[in-house]
Amino acid sequence: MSESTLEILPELKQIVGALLFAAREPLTIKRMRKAMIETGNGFGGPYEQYAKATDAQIEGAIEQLIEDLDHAKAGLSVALVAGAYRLQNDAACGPFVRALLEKNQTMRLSKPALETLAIVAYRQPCLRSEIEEVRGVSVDAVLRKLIDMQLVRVVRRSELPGRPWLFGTTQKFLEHFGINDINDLPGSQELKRAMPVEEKKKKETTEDLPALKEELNKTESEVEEDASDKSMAALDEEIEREEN
Amino acid sequence: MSESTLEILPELKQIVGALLFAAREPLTIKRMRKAMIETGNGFGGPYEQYAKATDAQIEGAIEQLIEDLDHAKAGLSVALVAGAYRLQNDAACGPFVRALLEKNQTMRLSKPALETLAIVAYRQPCLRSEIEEVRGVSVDAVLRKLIDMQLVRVVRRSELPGRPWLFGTTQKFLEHFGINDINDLPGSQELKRAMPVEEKKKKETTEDLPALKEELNKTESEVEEDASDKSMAALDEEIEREEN
Amino acid sequence: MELIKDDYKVSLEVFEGPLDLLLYLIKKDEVDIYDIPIGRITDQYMEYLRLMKVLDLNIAGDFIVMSATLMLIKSRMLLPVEEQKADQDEDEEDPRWDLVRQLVEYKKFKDAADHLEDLELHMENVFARESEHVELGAPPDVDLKDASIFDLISALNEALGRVQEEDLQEIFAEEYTVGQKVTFIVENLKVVSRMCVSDLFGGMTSRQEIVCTFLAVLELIKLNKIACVQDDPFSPIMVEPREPDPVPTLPPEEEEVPHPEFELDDESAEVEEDLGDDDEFDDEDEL
Repeated sequence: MSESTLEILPELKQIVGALLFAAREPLTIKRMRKAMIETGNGFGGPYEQYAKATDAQIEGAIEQLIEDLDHAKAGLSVALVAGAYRLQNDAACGPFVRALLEKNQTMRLSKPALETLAIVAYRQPCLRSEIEEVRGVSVDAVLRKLIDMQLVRVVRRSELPGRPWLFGTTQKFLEHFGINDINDLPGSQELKRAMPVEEKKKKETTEDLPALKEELNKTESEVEEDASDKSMAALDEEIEREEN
Repeated sequence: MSESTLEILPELKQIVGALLFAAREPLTIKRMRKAMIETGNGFGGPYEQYAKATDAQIEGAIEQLIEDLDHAKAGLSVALVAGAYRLQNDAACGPFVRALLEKNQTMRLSKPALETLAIVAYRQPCLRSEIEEVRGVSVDAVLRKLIDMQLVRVVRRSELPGRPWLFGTTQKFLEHFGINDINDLPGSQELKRAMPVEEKKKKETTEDLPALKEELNKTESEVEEDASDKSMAALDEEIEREEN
Repeated sequence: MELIKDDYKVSLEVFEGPLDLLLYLIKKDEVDIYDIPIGRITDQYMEYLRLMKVLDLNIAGDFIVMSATLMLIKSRMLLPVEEQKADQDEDEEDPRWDLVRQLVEYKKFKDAADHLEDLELHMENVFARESEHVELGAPPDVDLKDASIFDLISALNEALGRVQEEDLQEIFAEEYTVGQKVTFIVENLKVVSRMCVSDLFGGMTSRQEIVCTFLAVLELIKLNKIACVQDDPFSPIMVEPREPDPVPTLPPEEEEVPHPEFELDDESAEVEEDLGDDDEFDDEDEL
């Protein structure tokens, strides 16, 4: 690890601010402590002090941060929401933020988002599992983002076991990409599925049930094994509990 | 619009902080001004003052914000990257953020890749043969990889015999290295080529002065065009141009 | 050394080039870049080239071209002064000049590359909103982070120097393999967390064994299993295990999928409702 580039040891308040800023979701004190323990132990030396930070010290740092942000009038504040802390903009600045974001529809889609979109476009209506099969990675987050952006929508529930959702593209998708009709996409005949997904999947599931069960058992035992490091695992568990 | 909930009129610095926080990408001053104009005009009354904020005032607010955030040690700072401002965490807190986000191993560029990038950055637009002259090795593979990574792009074909490609760096290059402007790179005056590559190469063969003159005239007229008026449409146009 | 399997051929393209080697030699010998002792440097250059051939590294043609250039300069330097003048223009400079100019120019960009590297290291610790800091999706190159390939070859040279006289050993072929040595190094690094490259060669009396060990080091670097670290330029090279890659090829966007399975269904249920309502709202808005 490149200690050399980090001459200055940050204070707890700074760390808390940086963590809240970078996190995608509200953070509990325990989550912050976990990051400090990991960094402290991983870097060692003067960083070990961070591994010893207590919940009370972290809470104190948060309180100080709240006060200092308020004083600095930076347009930002820290709020406690459902047991976790979150950085947010001052409510008084809300109208400006809305003006910015509303006109901000010139979105630049990431590569994973574009790939996911392409699969949905050609294969619609399609299942999340299908997209994952093609892309080889979990698409949970990307798909959620695309739905947020109103480029992808839920078409309906499928008739398959568990009644998973079927996804398709939206009007806005067409507008955004300047497409008149889905069938105008190049190679759409070739890339389209020959068989509707529900029939195809039904065929598969009836064949693959024993294998699926085995897979599930494997995953469970892996999870159990993972409970190795005691204190860290306990902390993880607590975090999980708290966040549910 | 619910003015009732907004008793306090925020100051420019707060608005700038909130905008930078809420934006998903670096913001230019123009983008911020646009949000202020829209909010000011939309809300009217005391909000009209925001519509009149000048670029200089906004820039002043950003500078003040940078100073106050630094002073508050909130773990956050504002950086000017690729011509736009963005809120980011203090580098000293990076290890903690990485631990939180579980980003332990980041990709780094190899030495040959960095050297090739450096040459492209200082000499752009430049030919592959030029890079090879400096490095003394074939750069075909490295260059292709850098293009894949979207750090280098093809600018255009040159006018030289065989019409070889000219390469330059991308927006992502600036973002990846946290650089505001290519000219901010140290020693850029010294390392830059005194003359555009095409003229240089041409001169080596034919001494083509009239073409150079023409080129110069073209550049001048482009610059003149840039001095545009301040209507909203013009602002939009400018933003769009800046962001491409 | 045709015993070495093709799988273990390491392409030099991804490593440094001939100019790097020259700069390396100049720095190592602490000679003035503007007054290169061309004879000595040429000899050293050729020695490295020979070693690379022993290792069966795919030497890029550029290395050969440079050796020809060096030979030419060397031969010109050997000419008596009068003949040098007769041979060239009146104001023609030192025959080394072109090379020096190229080296100086290259050095400047090498420094610029170092600066970019510093910036990159710095930016590794900087995250923007939504923690979307600009990440490179591509896998790492074969990359010697702190020690250069030439430092490694130097270490090899020293080890080979110690067994120079025992060439007889090579008669017994197939005694050692690169695969064997890969295991050897990995096992050793489980016991000690850090070891000196020259210690790796300790006690070895066969050139083949040393070369196999060396290629094993290169292979492990390529696989990102170990890193070669050098605390100061020209100080001993240490071999360290690298932390296992967490999720090597996942694109950054999907590195954290915090809530598996059920979450999305819940959300999309809401979304569906929203969408249903939305259509009505849109109509109202237009009215």
